[in-house]
Parts: sequence; structure tokens; C-alpha cells
Amino acid sequence: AQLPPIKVGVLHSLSGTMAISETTLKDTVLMMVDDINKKGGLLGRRVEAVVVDPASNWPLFAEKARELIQKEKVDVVFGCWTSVSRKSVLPVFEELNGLLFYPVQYEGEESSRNVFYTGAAPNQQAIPAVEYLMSKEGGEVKRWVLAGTDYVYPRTTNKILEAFLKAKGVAPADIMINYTPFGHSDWQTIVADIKKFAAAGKKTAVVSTINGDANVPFYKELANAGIQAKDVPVVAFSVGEEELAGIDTKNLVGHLAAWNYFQSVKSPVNDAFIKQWKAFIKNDKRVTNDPMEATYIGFKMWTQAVQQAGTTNVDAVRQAMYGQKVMAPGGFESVMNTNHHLSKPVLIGEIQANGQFEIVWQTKGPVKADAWSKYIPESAKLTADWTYPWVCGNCEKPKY
Amino acid sequence: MLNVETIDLFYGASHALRRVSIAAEIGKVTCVLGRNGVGKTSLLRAIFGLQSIRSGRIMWDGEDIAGLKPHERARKGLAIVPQGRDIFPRLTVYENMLTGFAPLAKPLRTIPEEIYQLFPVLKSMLNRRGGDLSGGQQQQLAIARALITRPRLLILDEPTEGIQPSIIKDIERVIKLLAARGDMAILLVEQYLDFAQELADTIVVMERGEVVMNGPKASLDAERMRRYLTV
Amino acid sequence: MTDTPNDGAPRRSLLTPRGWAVFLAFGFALVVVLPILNRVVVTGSFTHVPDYLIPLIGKYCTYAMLALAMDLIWGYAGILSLGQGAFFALGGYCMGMYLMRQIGDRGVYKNAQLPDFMVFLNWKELPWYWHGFDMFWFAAIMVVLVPGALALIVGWLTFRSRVTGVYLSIITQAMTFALLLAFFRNNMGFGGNNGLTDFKDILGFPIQAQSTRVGLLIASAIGLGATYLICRWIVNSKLGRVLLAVRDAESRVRFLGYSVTGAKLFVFVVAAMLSGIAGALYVPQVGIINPGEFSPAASIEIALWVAVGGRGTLAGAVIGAFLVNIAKTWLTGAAPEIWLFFLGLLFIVVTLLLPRGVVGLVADQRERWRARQAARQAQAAEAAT
Amino acid sequence: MSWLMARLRAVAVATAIALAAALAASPACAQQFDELIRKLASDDFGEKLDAAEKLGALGDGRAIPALKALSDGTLFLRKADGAALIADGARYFEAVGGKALGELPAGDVEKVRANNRLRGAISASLSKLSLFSDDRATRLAAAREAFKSPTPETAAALERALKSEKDPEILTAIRFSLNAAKVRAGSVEDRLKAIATMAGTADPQVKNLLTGVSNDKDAPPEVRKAAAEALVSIERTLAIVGVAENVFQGISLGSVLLLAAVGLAITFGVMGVINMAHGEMIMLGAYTAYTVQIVCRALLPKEFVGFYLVISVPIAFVVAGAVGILIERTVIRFLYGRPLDTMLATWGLSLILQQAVRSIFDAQNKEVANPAWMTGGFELIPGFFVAWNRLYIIVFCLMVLLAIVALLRRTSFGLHMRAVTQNRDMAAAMGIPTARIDALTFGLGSGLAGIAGVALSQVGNVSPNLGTIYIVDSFLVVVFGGVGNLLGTLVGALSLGIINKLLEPVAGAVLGKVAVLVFIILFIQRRPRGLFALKGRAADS
Amino acid sequence: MSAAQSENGRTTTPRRAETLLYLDGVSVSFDGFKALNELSLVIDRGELRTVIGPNGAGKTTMMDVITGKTRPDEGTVIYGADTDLTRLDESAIANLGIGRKFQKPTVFENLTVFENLELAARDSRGIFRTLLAKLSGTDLARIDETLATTGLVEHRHRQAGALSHGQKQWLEIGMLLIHEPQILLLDEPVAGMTDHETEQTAQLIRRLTGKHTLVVVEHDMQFVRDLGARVTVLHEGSVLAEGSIDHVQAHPRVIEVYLGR
Ligand SMILES: Nc1ncnc2c1ncn2[C@@H]1O[C@H](COP(=O)(O)OP(=O)(O)OP(=O)(O)O)[C@@H](O)[C@H]1O
Ligand SMILES: Nc1ncnc2c1ncn2[C@@H]1O[C@H](COP(=O)(O)OP(=O)(O)OP(=O)(O)O)[C@@H](O)[C@H]1O
Ligand SMILES: [Mg+2]
Ligand SMILES: [Mg+2]
Repeated sequence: AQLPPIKVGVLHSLSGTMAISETTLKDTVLMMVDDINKKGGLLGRRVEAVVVDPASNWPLFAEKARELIQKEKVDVVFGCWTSVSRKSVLPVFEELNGLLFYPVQYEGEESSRNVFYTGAAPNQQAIPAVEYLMSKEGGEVKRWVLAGTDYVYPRTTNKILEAFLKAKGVAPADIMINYTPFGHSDWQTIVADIKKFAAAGKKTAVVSTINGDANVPFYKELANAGIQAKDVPVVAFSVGEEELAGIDTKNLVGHLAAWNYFQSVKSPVNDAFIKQWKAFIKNDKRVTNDPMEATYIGFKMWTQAVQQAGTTNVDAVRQAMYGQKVMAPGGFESVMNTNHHLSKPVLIGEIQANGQFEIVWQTKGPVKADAWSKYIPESAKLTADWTYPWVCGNCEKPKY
Repeated sequence: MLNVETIDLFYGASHALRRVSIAAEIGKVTCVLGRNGVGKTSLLRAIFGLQSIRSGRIMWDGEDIAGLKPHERARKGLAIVPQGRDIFPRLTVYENMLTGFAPLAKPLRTIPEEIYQLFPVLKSMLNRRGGDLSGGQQQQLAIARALITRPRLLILDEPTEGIQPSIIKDIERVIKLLAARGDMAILLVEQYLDFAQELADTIVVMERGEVVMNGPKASLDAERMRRYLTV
Repeated sequence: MTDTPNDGAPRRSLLTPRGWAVFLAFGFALVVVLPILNRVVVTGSFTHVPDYLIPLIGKYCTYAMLALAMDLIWGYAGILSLGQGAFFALGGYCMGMYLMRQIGDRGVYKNAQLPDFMVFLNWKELPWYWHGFDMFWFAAIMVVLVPGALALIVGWLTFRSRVTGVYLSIITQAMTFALLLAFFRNNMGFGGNNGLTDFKDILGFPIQAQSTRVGLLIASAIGLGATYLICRWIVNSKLGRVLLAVRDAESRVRFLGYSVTGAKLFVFVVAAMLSGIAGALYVPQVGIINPGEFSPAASIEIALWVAVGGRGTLAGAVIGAFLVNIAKTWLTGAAPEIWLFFLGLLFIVVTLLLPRGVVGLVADQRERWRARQAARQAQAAEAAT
Repeated sequence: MSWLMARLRAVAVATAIALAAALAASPACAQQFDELIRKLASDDFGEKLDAAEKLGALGDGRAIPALKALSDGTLFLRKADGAALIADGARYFEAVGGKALGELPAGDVEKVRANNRLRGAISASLSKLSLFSDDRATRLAAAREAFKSPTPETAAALERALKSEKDPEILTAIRFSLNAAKVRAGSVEDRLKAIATMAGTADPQVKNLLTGVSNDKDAPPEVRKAAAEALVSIERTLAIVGVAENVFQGISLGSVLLLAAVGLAITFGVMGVINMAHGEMIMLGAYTAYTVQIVCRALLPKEFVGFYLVISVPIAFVVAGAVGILIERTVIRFLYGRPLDTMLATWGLSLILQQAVRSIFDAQNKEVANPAWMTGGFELIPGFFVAWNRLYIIVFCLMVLLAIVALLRRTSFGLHMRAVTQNRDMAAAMGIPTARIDALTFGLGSGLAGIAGVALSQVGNVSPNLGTIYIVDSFLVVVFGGVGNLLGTLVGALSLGIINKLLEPVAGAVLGKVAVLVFIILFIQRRPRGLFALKGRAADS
Repeated sequence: MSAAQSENGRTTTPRRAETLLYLDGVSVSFDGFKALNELSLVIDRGELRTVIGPNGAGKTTMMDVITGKTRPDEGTVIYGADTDLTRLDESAIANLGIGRKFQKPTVFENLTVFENLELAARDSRGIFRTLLAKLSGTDLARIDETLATTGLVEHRHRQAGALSHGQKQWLEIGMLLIHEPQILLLDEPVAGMTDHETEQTAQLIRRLTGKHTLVVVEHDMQFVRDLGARVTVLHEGSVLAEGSIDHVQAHPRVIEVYLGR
């Protein structure tokens, strides 16, 4: 008999400001669904993707999440990019006991029973990057510009970094923090300021948590102002292959990004992943990036967990998720921890003239994500652990 | 020669012109009279295509122009001095006059000296914005602008409104002159009866959207006409 | 909720008897029937209203309130505010602050004094402007007062100096844009881009309970009804005609001795307050308030609802708000990749084919019918003679 | 810590001074040169670094191409024998001797990787080597570059260069850089003398150098004092330069605003159509530039590809203009006299256009390259950097504006356009073909937006959202300047740009922008019809 | 300059000593062009005054100054005992009892004829009063009466925008009548009217004289004669002549600049 399909909700903006980034993730999920159906489906059932467009509108995310779970009765949802969209849907998933896979690097400080976070937490991206720049190989940077868009992720990351830098003995005068509005498009003043700040003689680097649309004008301005990576390297946490595809990188060679994945990773899994993607999207120019890999990992893990549990029941799948391992395109085996975050390696890549990153440094092995940062006093006390006896995303003692 | 043949005009459901027919001959002044709201302005606008008619024909030079756009009618030699003047408020006086070149061939694009003779005030105000002029000055500008297009059918909707007596006399002289030149048909709507009677060769009287009297000035019953204009 | 277009006969009563009938029927459907169909009728039954529809309809109601407010100032007084969303958002923030304070120590950091986002950005104490919002009555007053006060200040400044037309539209747009940027800043103490979320309960009722949702729907429906009546009353009064006159020939109204500034200010403030209430009802139903509500595009959209429904008719505003938003809800799910084509087409088609909106279409049909009727009678009379 | 770091640490770095002493033009030396070049192609970063530094010290100009290649990522390693090769496109040359090898199979060679540390070392070496280059510009650049690494060995190289150099400008640069090296170390007298010669130069680099000296606890007190004194006047000058720079940035921002707004000044300002799809017309222009770029890359020889931008301008004008005309004929023309309805319809259009671009080009940002002649910039005065693309955009935008003003004021098309928009019926009665004028006017406005899109693609994103970024600002500029007044639009855009840039350093980017908005709100209270409002009766009608 | 000094002819207006409106040395210029040039004028309570003068003489501008639409560069406009109108805004001036009919008819096009009159009716102008206002029987009667006077009875419920030019003129006069201001300023009230209507209007205006103060601007000399009032001739922004119609019509300068030969 024909069993009803397993439904997978896809909750990514296909229009509005975030469509630039999120449509790719929608396509990634569709690719994975396609792939699993080709392999005969899951639990003998076909997998069907239910795509909706929350249109970069945060309340609409919550509404669509509810629609997916209550009306479409999906078994799992892959979705969200911005923190605010995640915050918006969180209560819905908790109320209706749904399951969300969130694939983007974020500020941490969250752990929900109903969400698996497959992107990086700050300790998997920011701190290793700064450590690298401080090292001899990274250029022994002594002076830091923390430039970000004014919202929670940059604020948190910069707070953590500031605490980290001070702990490493960097003087406050050697740290410049700058926030800009969303979609900031005129970077003349800030780039000129960076130039002046860097002229002080000490080796200077920029740590950029600039978000989305603002990056292109920022890098264009950097290039035109003649700031070269060898003088003032910029390390970014939100700029990947996809973003670079919109920029002419000839004059940006040597600037850096820290991620858990780059398209240039040499591994059989990655080769297959890239091939699969290009075939699916039918465009040789399209690139892969970190959130796509996170989506890939999340999807693989979910299918494994479903197979292991033998059902798509959320509680059973959740239990089966813990300790789930996937050979990631990033070249390592990623593991889902009981804090609903992954252990992943951290890579640092240099921008190349062809818009790709070349990996110049990487951690020896996977780094375990901290849901709660050690560098925020209130948060350092908290534990996220969803296995007995903790069963808790934010407590100081075991819950039961 | 203009021949309007049984045209009907509606504003939504209201029937503003009912089977109206009039004629205007070259070299003659045809004057349309009637009380407020009988449809005089509507008739003129219909002739110019600024208001679409439901039925009937508008023959000009033996050709039905009812299907033409207003600017095409202007090219055929029609010009209008509308009620309410319709000066381009943010163009200067000079620019307002220049708009009169639009239907003209290149060599004809000059402002005839007689315009300034007729309306000396315009010459001193060439760079003032049209909208800033006083009401009477605007009226003068509107007439000047129409004359610049060298029309063969000049349509005037209450041209004396708001104009000082001495200039009304001048306008009267000009209209006479233009008619006498014999190359222009003049269609005039006027409330100022003395003025109309002084100028008109033919008089048309309207009442509630219909033509009720029509004929050479002398042939019309003055008493009946007065009745139509008073009740 | 019927609106006859202004046919000139002065209307003395608030609604015509037929108007009352329609009004009450709608009210009954929203306030009584829907809740029963959701709560009493068993799940799976044909007439059961699924749970997810309840907050959705509640949301539409608050949008319709907002549209009414917009129509009051735009359709009647000719003030095209492209910043009406700001008042809505401010009302929403006031409510959000109350809801945040209700969380108490149930936040992730267990801090009874400070909301999570403050703890996490190292705030040491509650900013002064957050005080009092732990009390519902205070928050409720603020929901009306804050948007009203902003409208009073902005309106007084602009109307007094006779800023009209697009200049006014752009000023209001600049206002909401400035607020957007300001509320995005984390240092403002309103949660930055993430806004206020993760509410737990309202007036002691758990916000995630279906019964609370039904309660909120009923509150929104009543709010909508009340807003409609208030607007109707203003519009029917002589002031309503002064407003129409202001819309058409502002300076002429002055020469009649009316205070244009006063009249505009009055409706502008009333509309802002109504928008604030709408925002306050909106927030607990969608579960989040964030600066996105201040975005200029959001405010433009409000004007679009009104235009689609029919500017200058109150029923049009309500219908437009429901229509566009239902279309949006449906299309984003049914045609997620190309729904903008449909929405865009909807706007174009409405403007080209229904210049007076959906309500205008109805009115035109009725008019045409009447005209035909009259023609027939005239013919009959002619034939008789 | 890491595998790379460990290896790096293993390499001992010989001091350059020792090497410099050991160097002489000898066969041994030539052999060493070959060896070092070979080492450049090693896969050990430490060795590469070492080689790069040594090559600089060696003073052999032949090393320049190889070093440059390594820095640019065009240095390759022949797998067979480990020889260093330089790639030019698909063709290869030997780094030593320069023998042409033609095309090689991809499997035979491997790219040599560089990192920032290595690039830093290379540029220091290059600057030393380039001091003796045959090319004047290279020497000048090198003399300036030397300022950044004021080490004794740089000083030595500079001293040598001083003897052989003839060009006065380069000599000044060399002396300047030499002073920088001297200020840091040497005898007190020398240092004081160096400070004295530098005191008159207001240059941020000098400032930082002197700040370093004045804060240096190890320096003799008189040197520190002299440095501190020199700093005072330098700082004063720099503050003035800073303001001038801000004003320039403001003008530049203003020109971007103006470009974005100028089409709107026609469609909205002149025609009165509240054109919400204006931003999408800009977007179309930007995508046209993108498409033209692709075509040019495919068709034109490499050195002309940069001209795609010039070609794009007329094409974008035509494309956006044609779309504009199409829109006018199919939608807008039914809506004259109903400005608010045009708002609704054009909003719908903008949604459709955005989605159409998303469907055709996909949602991602598109890369539109800055051609070489638009890249980089120059220092007008020290501390005042002028980027070429900014300068070009300012000039371009003024040219566009002048052209439109001329069109509007001097041609009968302009006259008809204004007449039609002021009173459509009467214009028709005057014999003006209103439908054609309407279509052309809207086309002109849209075409201008298209041109703006080409220019804006040089400074920002090319994405389906491009239009939404500029639409609010465009309306602000047009309204601030006074609707229907092009001069107002110009002054409005420039003053908003300048105010923004003067506020930004004080208030920060976010609050600065809020302050500008509040300023506009308050300003319009004073002038309810914008900066250059029409006065008198004409304004009411 | 007092009214008595320029008295050269006969006048039908009963002379009363009380001055209601006093323009004192009013000058207005637009971009250097002097539209009013130290214009001084005295209007007594209950007087009917006609003002004539060439196109562009400044007649409309004078009304603009009185009603607060234009601020004079110099001079004051004193109303009643000591109210300086140049300091007040339009609605305050209107509330003092100064009503105006514009040269170009301006009515509320989207309101019906009835509603236009209703708004103009003498009633409180306060915001909350208008919000709560009710039409009383006397109000309705007043409106009906005005409709009859202006010949607009059958157009009662039509939108004012759909009226013909002349009908709008009448409606605007009607609005002024129902407003019952102290002073009525009429800018070319008979433009676009038939001769018969012009006569009617003249009668109407004469009826109002005494109870109201009227200032009428016209170019129709027959109408001016019918009014039989004191005439002021403006030229280039100041008074050229003043007196009875016969006096003025015989004035050589007036003939030269205005009447023509
Ligand atoms: N735009 C319109 N919509 C509806 N009805 C109109 C419109 N314009 C005119 N009418 C009506 O059509 C009729 C004729 O108007 P028209 O303007 O032609 O009169 P007229 O003879 O020129 O009057 P007047 O002497 O006052 O200028 C009037 O009853 C008027 O109310
Ligand atoms: N804003 C302005 N800018 C320039 N000139 C102006 C402006 N407003 C009025 N004028 C000029 O002032 C003069 C007086 O105009 P006003 O309208 O008062 O004349 P008027 O006596 O009413 O004439 P008419 O009898 O033609 O109505 C005119 O010459 C007019 O052109
Ligand atoms: Mg007429
Ligand atoms: Mg006048």
C-alpha cells in the first residue's frame, strides 16, 4: 500500500531582504529531499517538501511555522536564517512540540528542546579566528577593529571577543568598536577611520560581523580605499562563497573568513556534495557555503535519526539525534551533542581572486559548540543538556 | 467650415448635450448663448475632443474629426480659449506662449508682433509665471496663446470674463478684424449680451442641452431670445 | 457594514438599519460563531475551525483596525501618512513591554528584574522607561498615550506649518524610518532587531493556550467593531464633512473660519491611538514585536489595503485589509516562489479596473442598476405620453 | 598549536643584516639567487618567508617578477623538478631565466600559496628591490612604501638609492622615508634633525610615527619633546584635512543620492507620478551593467573589458527607458490625475519586477566588477584619500544633471513635458501630443534611473533588493529639495550627503542617520514645500 | 487720508461715522514687483463699496491681504476698533466675520451643494462642537432659502464639482450669504452670469447693504452702476480715484487706463 509521505517543512524567505541568502538553503533542502527519494525514501515512505515563503517578515515566520505544523502537519522543519526569525518561531515550536533545524552561525545563548542548531556558536568561529590572527602566522595582530551591524549577533560576538582580547592583554585603546545600521551602504567614513586607526604602526586587523547586504559596499570601499589584506586583514564571520559571488575579489585577495566549511575543502564527501549541488541547481557557477553544509548535516542527521527511531515522532527522533554522526563535507565527522549543537572543525580561509577561499588554518579536530558562552558571566553558569538527568536548556543544576 | 451634427454628450448618467447641431463658417462669428449650465462649455469641449461624445459627427473641412485626439484637432487648425483660462501655472508667460508653436511648422514658429500690440501687458511680464498673473492678465494670455497657433477655427469660451472694459473693446476689435480677414471661423460663447450681439453673425441659443434657436443675428426673435436667457 | 458612497443626503444616524444588521451579523460571526466552531465543535468535524486560524483571524482584525485608522486620516482628511505603522508598532511595543515584564524570572537567565536581552548585554538595572509596565493598566494607558503623544507632536508641528501632500507623507515616512533605526539599536533597550519575544502570559492567562487565543480574537473583533463605530461617528458628524472639505480644498476651509490644523490634528491623534490599540492586540497574537513593524514598506502596505478596499469608505478599509492579507497568507503558502507576481498583479488590476476599490465596484454596480432603472422609467413615461 | 605553526617555528630566520653583508655580485651569489627563487615555490611557509626576505636583501631586480607572482597567486611549482614557474593566463615561464614554456597540463603544476604574513614580507622586499627599478613609477611607489618599514636595512637601501637617483620627486620621497627610519633610531642629533624636517608635513603616517617617538619611554627626553611639539601643528592641520575629507565624502554620498533620485525627480517631481517602481528601474540598470559585462567578457579582448561600463550607460538608459515606456503605456497612462492610484499600481509593479529579476537571475548578489580605471585612488593631500570611482561618480552625476536641465529648459520637448504635466487637457488643446510626451517623459525618468543603476553598481550590491535600498532616500531627496525643482534636487542631495557625513563621525553611523531624518522633519516645518519652494499664486494652482 | 476728503460726488450709502475696516499704507511686493503700493482705504460699517481698476491693479491682492492669505510687507489692516488683521491667520479672520468670494470659483468639489452650504452656515467652528453638531430645523430652513436665492434647488444633492462654471459662482455666493459675515468681500461676483442674473445679483447686494458691509470688485460697469455705490479705482497698487460712478467714469485717467475710449 502507498504510505502517506513524510513531510518536511522548508521555512526560508524567498522574497524580501533575506531572500539573497535563504533561497539557496531552500534549494539545498529540496536537493536533499530529492536525493533521499531517489534512494527510495525514508522508512519506505516518500519524502515531500512543503515550501512556504515567510518573506523576510518576522511575525510571518511564526505564522508560517504554525501553518506548517498545524495545517500541513510536517514532521520536521528546516528553516530560518536571522536570529529574530528563530526567536519568532521558537515559542511556536515549543508549544506544538515541533522540530526545527537551524543552519546558520549565530550568537548562541539559546538552547531549545525543539531546535537543533547546526551552524556555529561563537566559540566555533570568532575566537579561533582571533587566535589565529594573534599568532605569528596570522600576522601577530596587536590592534583590533570590531566592526559590525547593530544587532544581537555582532553585539554578542563583539562582547565575547572584547572580553577575550582583554584577557589576552590587549589594551582598550587598541580596540575600536563600530556599529552600523542594517544595509549600510556608504562606508567611506568608516573605512577612512579604519585606515587611520591602522596607521598607528601596530599590526591591525578588522573583525567583521557586518551582515548581509552591507558587505558588498563595504568590500568595494575597502578595495577602492586601497586597504590590502597584507596591511590590514579583515576577517569576517558572515561572508562566505555566496556573498563573494557578488563581489569582484581581485583586490580582496588575502582577506579572511572563519567558518566550519569552505567549498575548497578537499574531501570526497565535499566533492560529491559540490557535484550534487551543481547538478541539482543546473548552474555550474553556483557555489556551496557553510550554511548549506549545515543544512546538509542537519538533514542527514535527521534522516539517520528517523531511521534509527523507526518513526518521525518528534520525541523519538530527538532522542535518536543525540550522538548522531555525519561525515561532513567540511572534512570531519560532525557530532550532535546533547546541547543540541554540533561539534565541528573551525577553518580559516583566505579570499582568492576567483571568489573562493583557500584554507590557511584549521583546528586539529572538531570543536564542541557552547550554547552558553563562557565569556558572559550570567551565561557561564548555565548548562544545556537534554539528556537525563538534566533535560534542560538553561539551568545550573540537573532538572530532574 | 465647421459642422456639428446631432451630437450627444453624457456625464455619467446625465445627458448634457442632446442632439446638438451647429455650424460655424469661415469669416463669420458664431455666437452661442444660454444660461448657466445649459451645456455651452460642454459643446465647445466636445468640438475640441476634450470631452467624448456618444453619437453624432463633427465635420471640419469636410472631414469627420470626431475620432481625432485633441492635439490632432489642433493640428487641423482648431484653437481654444477655455473657460477658467487654463494657463500653465508654472510656465512663464513667454513659455506659455511658446506652447502655441506645437501644431505649427518650423518656419511659422514666431510670435506675431500684433499680439504684443493687443496685449501690451504681456510684453512687460514675459518672465513672470503664468499662475502669478491676475485673472484678467491670464485671460489675455490665454487669448494670445490661442492666436499664436494661427487657428482657422477659434473657439472662445467667455473671453471677456474678468477683463477690464478697455481691453474688452480691444478684443472686440480683434475678433472683428480676424473675422473680416476671412480665413478664420470664430465660435464664441458669451454671457455678455451686448458684446455678443455686437460681434455675432449667427446666433445659437441653448437651453438644457439643446439648441433652441439658431440663425443669422437679424433673423432671430429678440424677445424670445431674451426669455431664454432670463428665466 | 455598508457604506453608501456619499450621495449627498445628509445621514443622521450612525448606521442605516441594514448597516446595523450587517454590522451585527459580522460581529456575531467573529465573536460567537468562530469561537464555538473552534472550541465546541469536535476536531475533524466539517464545521470545525482549526486552531491555527484563530490567531490568524485575530491578526486580520487588528490589521483591519489599522486600516480603518488609516482610512480615517487618508480617505477622509487627505492625510496620506506613510508612517502609520509607527503608531501601530509603538502600541505593540507598549504591550510587548508589559508581556516581557510578565515573564518575571522564567527567562533563561532567571532574572526577575531584567528581561533576558538586557541581562545578556550586561545591563545592570531596568531603564527608567520600563518602569510601570509590569502593571497592565499602566501599559494599557501607554498603548494609547504614547502613539497619541507622538502624533500630537508630529501632527502639531506639521499641520501648523501647513505641510501637506507628499511633503507630509515623506515626513511621516522619515519619522517611522528614524524610529526604525532607533529601535534597531540595542542600546535603546528594546531588544534591538530581535525585539521582544517569548511571552509567557497575559493577565495571568497563558499566552499559548488556545482559550487565551480565542479570548484575544474576541477582544480584537470587539476592538474592530468599536473602531468602526468610532470612525463612522466621526465621519458622519459635521466634522467628517469638514475633513472632506479639508481634503479637497484646505485653504478654502480656513476662509470659512474652521481650524484646519485643529481638525487634522484631532483625527491624526485619534487615528494614532486607534492604531496603537490595534498594535497592542496584534502583539500577543503573533508573539513578537520587533522594529520591522516600523519599516516604511510596512506603512505603505497599510495604505495599499485601504486603496484596494476603497479609499474613503470605512467598509472598504476593512474589506481591503482582510482581502490583501488573506491573499498574502494563502499565496505565500500556495505559490511561495511566485506569489509576488500575483500580489503585484492584484494591485495593478485593482487600480486599473476598480478605481474606487472593491467597495467602489459594488457601488458602481448599484449606481448603474439605478440608472438603468431610471432610464427604463423615463422610457415608460415617454411611451405613455 | 597547529600543524602549520609548528613547522613555521621550526625554521630559523636569519637576519637580513648578516646577509646583506655577505652579498656581492658573484657566481656564488647567482647560485644563491636561483636557490632562493626555488625556495619561494616550496610548500613550507617558513621557507617561503625566509626566501622572500632574503631576496629583498639580495638586491637583485630579477627577483621582482617572481615575488610579485607569489603575492598575486600566479607562481606555480613544476611538480617534476620543483622549479618555480610564473603563469600568465594559461602560459608559463620559468621564474629563473624567464624561459617561455607555453601551456602546460594542469596536472604538471601546482599553485604556490601565499598568506598575509608572506605578502607583507614580499611587499617589503619588493619595495627595496623596486628602488632600483627602471620604471619611474615603480621607484616612486617603492620610495613611498619604504616609509612603512622604517628598519635599518631599509635605511641602508634608501641611502644607496639616494646616490643613484636623479628624479627630484623620487628623491624627495626617498629623503622623506629615510627620515622616518632616522627618527626611530640613531644619534640624538640625527633624530632631532629628522624630526625638524618632518614637522611641517601633515601626514597621518608622520603623526603616528612621531606619536610613537613621543611615547617611547626609551627615547631621549629632548627627542620626545621635539616630537611632541611637532605633533601639535601636525594634528591641527590634520583636523582641517579631516573636515575637508568629510565634506568630500559628503559630496560623494550626495552624488550617489542624487543619481538615485534624479530619475525620480522627473517621474515624480515633474510628472507627479508617485513612482514606487523607481528603485526597480535602478535595479534594471544595474542588471543591465551586469549582463553587458558578461557579454563583454565573452567578446572583447581582455584589455578592453573594462570599457563595458561605458557601453553599459547608453544600453541601460535604453533598457530601463523602454521598460518605463512600456509601463507608462500599459498602466500609468490610465491613472493620470489619480496620483495615489499610481502609487498602488507602481508598488505592484515593483513587486513584479523584483520577483521577475529573482526568477531570471536568481536571488543572489551579482558581481559587477570595478574596471581598472575605476579602482583605487590617490592621496590628494596626505590623509585625504580620493577614490577614483567616487570621483567619477561625482563628475558623471553632474554631467547627467546638466544634460537634463538643458533638456528641460532649452528644448521644446522640455517645454511640452512641463506643459503636459501641469495641465494635460490644455496641453492637448495646444496641439501637444500628450500621450507621446507622457510616454517619453516617463521613459526619460526611467532611463535616468537605469543610468543611475550602472553607476550604483560600482559602489553597492546588485541584487533584486537593490531598488528598495534607494527608494526611501530618493523620495527624501526629491521632496527635501522641493518637488519639481531639479536645482533643489541637486542642492538637497548634496546637503543631505554632507550633513550625513559631518554627523557620522560625531554621532556614529546609526544615530547620525537618525539625526539627519529628524533634521529633515524639522526642516520641512520651516519650509513646507522643500528647499526651493515655488512661492506665490502659481504654487497653489 | 480720510474718507471725507476725497468726497467729490453723491453717494447712495447712508453715511455713518463708524469705520469698520481701515487699510493703512499697505504694500505688497512679489519678487520686486509692487502689487500694492502704500494702499490706504477706509470702509465704514454698513457701507457698500465697489472697487474697480485695470487687470493687475491689485484688487484681488487687496482682498488677499484683508483675509490673511497674503502678508503685507508694510502697513496694517485695522478691523473694528483695534484688531490688526495682519497678525491673524485666515480662520481667525474668518471667525471675526469676514467672508470672501474668490475670483475663481472655489467650492468643495467632492461635497454636495447642500453640504457646501452646511459647512458655510453660521455655527460654531470648534472641533468638538462640529463633532457633536446637529442640524436644526432653522438651519435646514436657512439652507433651503439660500438654495432658492441662488437657483440651485434642483442641484441640492449634486456634487459641487459637477456644476457648471456659473453655477459654482452662485454656490459660492450662497455660501457667503449663509455664513452671514460682517463684511462680504466679493471678487467679480457676476463674471460668467447672464445679464438677467447680473441684475438679480445687484438687487441682492443692495438688499444686504446696511446690515452688512460689502466690498465688491467688478469689471462690469453696468453692474457697478446698478449698485449705485461709492467707487474706488485702484491702479498700480494704489487708489487712483474715488467717488460716485459718474465722477469716476468721467475721470480722464480712469478712462485712459481702464475704461478706454
Ligand atoms: N464634469 C462634469 N460632470 C458632471 N456634470 C457636469 C460636468 N461638467 C458639467 N456638468 C453639467 O453639465 C451641464 C452643462 O455644463 P456646462 O459647463 O457645459 O454649462 P455652461 O453652459 O458652460 O454653463 P456656464 O455658463 O455656467 O459656464 C451642467 O448642468 C453641469 O452641471
Ligand atoms: N506671486 C506673484 N508673483 C508675481 N507677481 C504677482 C504675484 N501675485 C500677483 N502678482 C501680480 O500682482 C498684480 C496684482 O494682481 P491682482 O490679482 O491683485 O490684480 P487684480 O486687480 O485682481 O486684477 P484682475 O482684475 O485681472 O483680477 C498683477 O500684476 C500680478 O501679475
Ligand atoms: Mg461654461
Ligand atoms: Mg483679480
